[in-house]
Amino acid sequence: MAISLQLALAAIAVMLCAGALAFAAGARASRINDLYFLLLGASGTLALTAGLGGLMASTPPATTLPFGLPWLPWHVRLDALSGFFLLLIGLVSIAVALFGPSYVRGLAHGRDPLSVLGGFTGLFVAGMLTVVLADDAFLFMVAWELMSVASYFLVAFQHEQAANRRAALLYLLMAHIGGLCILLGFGVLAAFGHGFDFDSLRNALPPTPWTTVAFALAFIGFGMKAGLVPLHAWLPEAHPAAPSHISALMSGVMLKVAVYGFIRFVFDLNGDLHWGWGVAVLTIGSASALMGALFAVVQTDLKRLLAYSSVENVGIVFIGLGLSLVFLSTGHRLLGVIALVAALYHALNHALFKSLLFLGAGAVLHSSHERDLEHMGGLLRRMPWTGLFFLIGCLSIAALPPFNGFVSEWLTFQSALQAWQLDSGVLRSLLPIAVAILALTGALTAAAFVKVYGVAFLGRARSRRIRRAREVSLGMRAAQAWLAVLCLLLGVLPMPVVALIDAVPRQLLGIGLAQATRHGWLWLTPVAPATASYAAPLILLCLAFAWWLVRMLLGRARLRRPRRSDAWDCGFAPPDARMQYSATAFAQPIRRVFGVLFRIDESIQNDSGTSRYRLQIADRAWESFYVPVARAVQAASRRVTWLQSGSIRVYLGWSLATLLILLWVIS
Amino acid sequence: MTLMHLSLTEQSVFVLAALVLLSSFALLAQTRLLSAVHAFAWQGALVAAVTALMASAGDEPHLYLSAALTLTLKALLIPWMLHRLIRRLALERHVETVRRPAVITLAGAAIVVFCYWVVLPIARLELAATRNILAISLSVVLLGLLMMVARRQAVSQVIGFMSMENGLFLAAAAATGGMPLVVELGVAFDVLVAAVLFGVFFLQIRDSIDSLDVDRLNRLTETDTTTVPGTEARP
Amino acid sequence: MIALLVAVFTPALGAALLAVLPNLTLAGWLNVALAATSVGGAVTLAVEILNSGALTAHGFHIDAFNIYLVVLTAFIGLTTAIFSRPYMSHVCQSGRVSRTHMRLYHAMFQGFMFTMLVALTTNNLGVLWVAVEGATLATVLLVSLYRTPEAVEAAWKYFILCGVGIAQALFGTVLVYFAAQHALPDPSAGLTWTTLHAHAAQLHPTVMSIAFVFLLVGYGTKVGLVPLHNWLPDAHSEGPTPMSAVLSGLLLNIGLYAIVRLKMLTDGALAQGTNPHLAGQLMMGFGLLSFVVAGLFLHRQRDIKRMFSYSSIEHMGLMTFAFGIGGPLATFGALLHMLVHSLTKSAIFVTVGHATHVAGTQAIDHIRGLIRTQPAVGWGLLIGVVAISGFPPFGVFTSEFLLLSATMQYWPWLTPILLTGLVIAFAGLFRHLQPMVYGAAPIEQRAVRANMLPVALHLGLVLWLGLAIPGFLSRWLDQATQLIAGSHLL
Amino acid sequence: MTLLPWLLTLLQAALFAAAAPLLVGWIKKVKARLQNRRGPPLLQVYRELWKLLGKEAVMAHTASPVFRAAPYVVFSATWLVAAVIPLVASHLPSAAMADVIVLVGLLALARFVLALAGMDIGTTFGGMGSSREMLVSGLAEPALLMVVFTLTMSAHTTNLASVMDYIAGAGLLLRPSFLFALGALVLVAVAETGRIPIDNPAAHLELTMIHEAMVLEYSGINLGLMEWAAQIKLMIYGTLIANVFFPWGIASELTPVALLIGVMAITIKLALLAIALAVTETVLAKMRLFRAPLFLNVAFLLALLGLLSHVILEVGA
Repeated sequence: MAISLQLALAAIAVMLCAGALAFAAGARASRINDLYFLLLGASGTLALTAGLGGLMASTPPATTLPFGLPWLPWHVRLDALSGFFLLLIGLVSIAVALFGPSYVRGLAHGRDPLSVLGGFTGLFVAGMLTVVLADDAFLFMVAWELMSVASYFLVAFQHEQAANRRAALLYLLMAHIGGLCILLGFGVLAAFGHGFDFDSLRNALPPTPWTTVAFALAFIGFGMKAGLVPLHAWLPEAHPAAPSHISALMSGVMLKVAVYGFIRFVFDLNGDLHWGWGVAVLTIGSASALMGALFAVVQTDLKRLLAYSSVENVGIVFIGLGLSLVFLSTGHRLLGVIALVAALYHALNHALFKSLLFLGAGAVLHSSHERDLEHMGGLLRRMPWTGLFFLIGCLSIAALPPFNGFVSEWLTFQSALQAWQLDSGVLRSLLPIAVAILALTGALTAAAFVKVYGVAFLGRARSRRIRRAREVSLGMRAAQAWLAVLCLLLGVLPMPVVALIDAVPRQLLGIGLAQATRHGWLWLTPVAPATASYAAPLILLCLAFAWWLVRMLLGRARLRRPRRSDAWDCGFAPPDARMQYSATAFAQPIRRVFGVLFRIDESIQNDSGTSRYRLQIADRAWESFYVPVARAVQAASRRVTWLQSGSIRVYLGWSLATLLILLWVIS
Repeated sequence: MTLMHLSLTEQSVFVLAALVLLSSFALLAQTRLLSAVHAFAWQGALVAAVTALMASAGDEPHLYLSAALTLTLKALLIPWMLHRLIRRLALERHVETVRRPAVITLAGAAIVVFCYWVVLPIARLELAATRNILAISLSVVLLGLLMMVARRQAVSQVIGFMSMENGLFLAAAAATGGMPLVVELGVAFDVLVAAVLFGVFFLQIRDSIDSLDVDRLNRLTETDTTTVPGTEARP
Repeated sequence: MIALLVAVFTPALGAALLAVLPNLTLAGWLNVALAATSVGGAVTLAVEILNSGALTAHGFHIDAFNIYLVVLTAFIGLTTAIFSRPYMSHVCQSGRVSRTHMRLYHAMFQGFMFTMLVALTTNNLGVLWVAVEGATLATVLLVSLYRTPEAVEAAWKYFILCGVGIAQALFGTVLVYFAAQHALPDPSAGLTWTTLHAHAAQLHPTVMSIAFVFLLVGYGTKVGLVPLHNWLPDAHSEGPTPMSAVLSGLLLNIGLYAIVRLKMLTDGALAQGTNPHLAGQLMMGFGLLSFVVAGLFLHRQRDIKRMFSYSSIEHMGLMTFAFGIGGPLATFGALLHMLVHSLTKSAIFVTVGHATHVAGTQAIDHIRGLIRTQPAVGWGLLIGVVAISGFPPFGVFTSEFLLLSATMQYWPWLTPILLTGLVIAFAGLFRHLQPMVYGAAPIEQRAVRANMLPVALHLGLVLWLGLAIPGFLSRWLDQATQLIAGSHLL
Repeated sequence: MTLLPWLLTLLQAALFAAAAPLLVGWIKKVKARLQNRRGPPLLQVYRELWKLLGKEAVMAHTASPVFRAAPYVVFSATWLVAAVIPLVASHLPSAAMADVIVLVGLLALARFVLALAGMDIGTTFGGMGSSREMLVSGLAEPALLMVVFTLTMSAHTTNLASVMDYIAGAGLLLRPSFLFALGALVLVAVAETGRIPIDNPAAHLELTMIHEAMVLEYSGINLGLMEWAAQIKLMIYGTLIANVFFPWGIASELTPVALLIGVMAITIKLALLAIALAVTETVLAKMRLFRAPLFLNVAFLLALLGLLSHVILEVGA
């Protein structure tokens, strides 16, 4: 067993210990708060180191643990794919460990014991780490469901609000359904293999229709967890309900674990790939990206908006995976690798900037107890550091150069632009449409985050709570700084990152992305230099140069401080904070243009002279997917009650009838 | 194999079995509780007689014991207990209205035919004497069940239940030549305890609903009010 | 052998003793002590069996299959007795039962344990029947212990329906005996299970299939298979909670145990026939129906104990289905599921007992915010339901995993139904559970003195089984699997 | 030897920035002529710019660092795009720095910061402008990407210089796909640069403004930079249309003669384009805001048709 695997197991053990410690501390959990987050940080560092080790190692270390079924001990293995996701979990865990101590202290005055929060956080992180390391279906499922259940308790942590309870229930239900689908998917493979360890599943090679069945089950299962449309509706309910550092872990990391599961299942275990799967993934991915972005634009609750944006970003990751499937299955292995690398890169990026944004939202929540954008404004002056880091998060998520979000989207575009190499005309015209949707998504995301940043951090404070907001503690700022710096680094220096990720396709598919790194650390050339290239460091340098040049040349203006004055008031009364453009107003044009896709309930109430405008935007996924199922179950359960009518004579009649029917059946 | 090839004992077993079946129908049709108890006692006696005949035919001494047990329990003790209970509960004059008696009788007949059909493959085994006794006893069991379905009176239900047990005893005695002794004793003990408990329950039921009409025992049901999905009732 | 006698007859002795013992405090403790003795005997017996193989003597037959149920039964008897002592004294103080009835309760508790243990250990199908009927008789008065109209009604239904069911089982037993008489060299041994099993192939297939129908309907009533289940929710909800715990945790198992034993015979008899898997298919049909219907029923519950009794039906359906599938994997899974379900469900009923005392009602709508009022009870209930819903790392997940993979292997097209059923049941349980444990608590709810030791013990065991099945247990279950399914899994 | 191309790049970037106001001035002049006015002198734009760059800036009290940094970011990013686009010569070293998607990204960066700046002061108009700008650009971006796709399908590259090489090398081919793509790109360019019928650069009624509403609070050097950046952006789109679809004349070698031809070619092409723009702006009126999506839908449809006609008609060609 290599040292990297030992480190990874140690990370899990540390997290379990931390959880146990929190449970054991009970009512005194707030006293061990710092120690707890120290352990989380240690676990994150261990995972990070182990992940790097996994990415570097040439042969993946594996071992078994003395748990599980008698004939199926827990297998663990640390290959490049696991390593990559360990790295991702580690990076975010460290940030959360920095962020947590002061943030959780703010929750200590609530009625909900911190021991519960700490204990289940420990189980949650340990579950995620274990999922990534698992090398047999049984351990995978155990860890997977552990992750779901532990996060359920975290979502339900502040359970006095009915909305949180509802979100938690929905979340657990969806997680359960998804988990069962995955289990079934493994079952299909196992039925053709000789066991549940991944090696047997890999060698199972079921006949064609069955691989598609397995794929479909895995897609539904993992897609549900990842929050793909149309099964996403639980996600924007559940993620914001948890405390913010948990939201960061859920949106930033847990969704990636679902992506991991999908890659592991489809690319690694499920034998030959089929181009139809790629089209399915591409379609669903595009739909998720678009719907996520659209719904993000119209939200006014900051954390909900971020959650919808997670749907969008997971959609982008799946677009990448879909492209990869299409290319791999049609024999364009190199292009498939580019798309896969793009998807992985985006997964990592999303983990970083979404955690950053959730932590930023947490910081705002911590210092002002406000989640509603309509009450915010002018936070940048009150929380300059948080404002700066949040801006970096916004720029990254809006996929703007030279930040990290852009690199992964660029890579996705690059692989899609090679669609001309495909033989099938249908695919050739389908891929560009998917990518056009990706472009639309990018623009909508930009709109959403202009709105968020503009309404929350710029302008003037719209409420007293916000006016009283103050910058948060050093630890919370450090957590955001850590992620913000990573966002920038990953955007400016994509080459080393791609070189690192490259280990994943090399181990998984046997082919790397050598040409992308051939032209030095400065140039990113996924296909060939003549086709496309991107020199992020140069771009940053040139931007800085241009800035410097402008200031130098126009130096005479530079020396003068700008004169301050009131804002222009159109010749009327001076503008006050309530006259600012609100978040709802900002989204109105987009809401109107894409009105078909929302369920908008708009009304003006006139009572006693004052008019009140009411706007409700509902997700159509509810009425078309969730409600009918709930109704059907309800109707069925009403149907069966005639079995329990209360009359003993009827019951005896059942007995008699059953007997007669059975006798008739066997005769 | 026709009747002529059978011994006289076996022939009389058939006759008695047929009478048991008849008594089952009598029970089904009887609306007065006391008369039903009497019919039930006769049925018990007939079963005991069958058992005794089998004992004599098969030379199995422990069947005599079984016959004696049946006679004591089914023909004497339990009818006596029921009789006493009926008096205590003042139900001597109770006449139960059974809806659609003709339908029930027809259903009973159909059940007999069905039982015959079910047991046919077994009867083809040509295992002396036993052949259609099994069908008869099965019919008695199911007719007892049918009686429980048809009757609303708790006491009638109990009689139906006991008549099912008669069918079982008949099957055990006629078809298999008696169960092992320990089982017989155990079964008898259970039946006795059950009879006692029934008595206890009649009193409890009357105390709680002032009647012995089982249709009024309908508080525990799932059918009425509904819960609305997704609502959490009160805080 | 001594251990066997200790294990089985201690409760019989106890029943007699407790019936006449006037001191209730002492009776409560004696109840615990007797149950502990029985557990001691059972464990010793288990060690003996593990070391020296099956034991057949004096009308008893102990093999790997029933010894594990014996230990389980005795163990749950013990933990329930521990729970029942303070619980029933609370009930007694609140004036819901009289002192005489308390004596009856204690005596019948032990009497029930006795019948259970006899049913498990006997080698004679007739005695098995007598014991199962005895179990009904022992518990029927306990169901009506509170003497409310509902309780009396529930008890009457329980009595009549189980009585009718069990009568059908007796007819089936008679048929088996009938078949045996024409197949066995010694007809008088026609109800001895070991002999029957050895000569199963000679039994007449038609007779055995008819017999099996009667036995399935008969014992199936006890198991609570839909549509024969109607007594079960009534009896569980109206009886005292310790009774619900043992009914759900044990009585249902015994019914299933009997069915499985008889399936083994029927399979042997039908092996050469046109449809050798008839028995299994019937069980699968019943199991699946029960599973799905019970899951739907869960959505409409208003009474907390009733809800969990439907959950029991659901799980019994699952086990019946799994035993019906046959094969080593499914059988192993079903045996494991029996174990973990009993442990979890009795733990849940214990918690529910406390919860009803906390809230002063069994109505789901009126139990709110348990975690606030009494965190131990609230969390106990929540964790218990998480466990019973099949979430890892609890053992129910392990067994359901095995069952699902077995279904996948043999009947792949049934798995969607199974999954739908699981999800429906889970949703039904949780939608009612969550408001009860979470949220703000009504002011009139007060914490009660609760003994959570049995709950912790059971859930701890279930957790352990979920993480790793200890070697001796897996060997043990494997032997039982070999016995039932005909081949080893390991 | 490697220094010379870089020097040329710098020179071209400077030329781009310097020529942008001239293009705007030319459009204004042509427009005025079309409206039977004499119009301002051609160099008037430079004078205004010079005046603004020298004036003292006034800022609202509520302005944040974002507001102060925005003009520089917007200008730098736009100028960087200009530096990468082949204007006179196609094979400059800067071309490898960023392909066309990066250029779109840089323009998006400029727009993002601009929109933030619009919201910074907390007035109603700034937010309104930002909101509309994000809508219009959101709808324009997919169409633009589809155009890029159509080109890439044929040229197999996203590197602008390579695309131009390909098109120039293929000779005069009538490709339906390019025809549609050209149409789409023109529509996108109109929308993105805030020209009639989407936005009116000369508008001074706040309720109808998009771009002007966002920069309403700017003054002095800041406003100057913003205006200049907008002018460069207009020229960027012009150059794109001119050089990508009609690459003839662009210098493919770095010889003085070729470069001279290149300068003349681009001047003529841009002048012609500007006339075309002026004509349309004179003929058309500004649309209501909610007609803009319709307009951009047409762009998207054209781009899509371009792509499909490539797949259907030109495969193997």
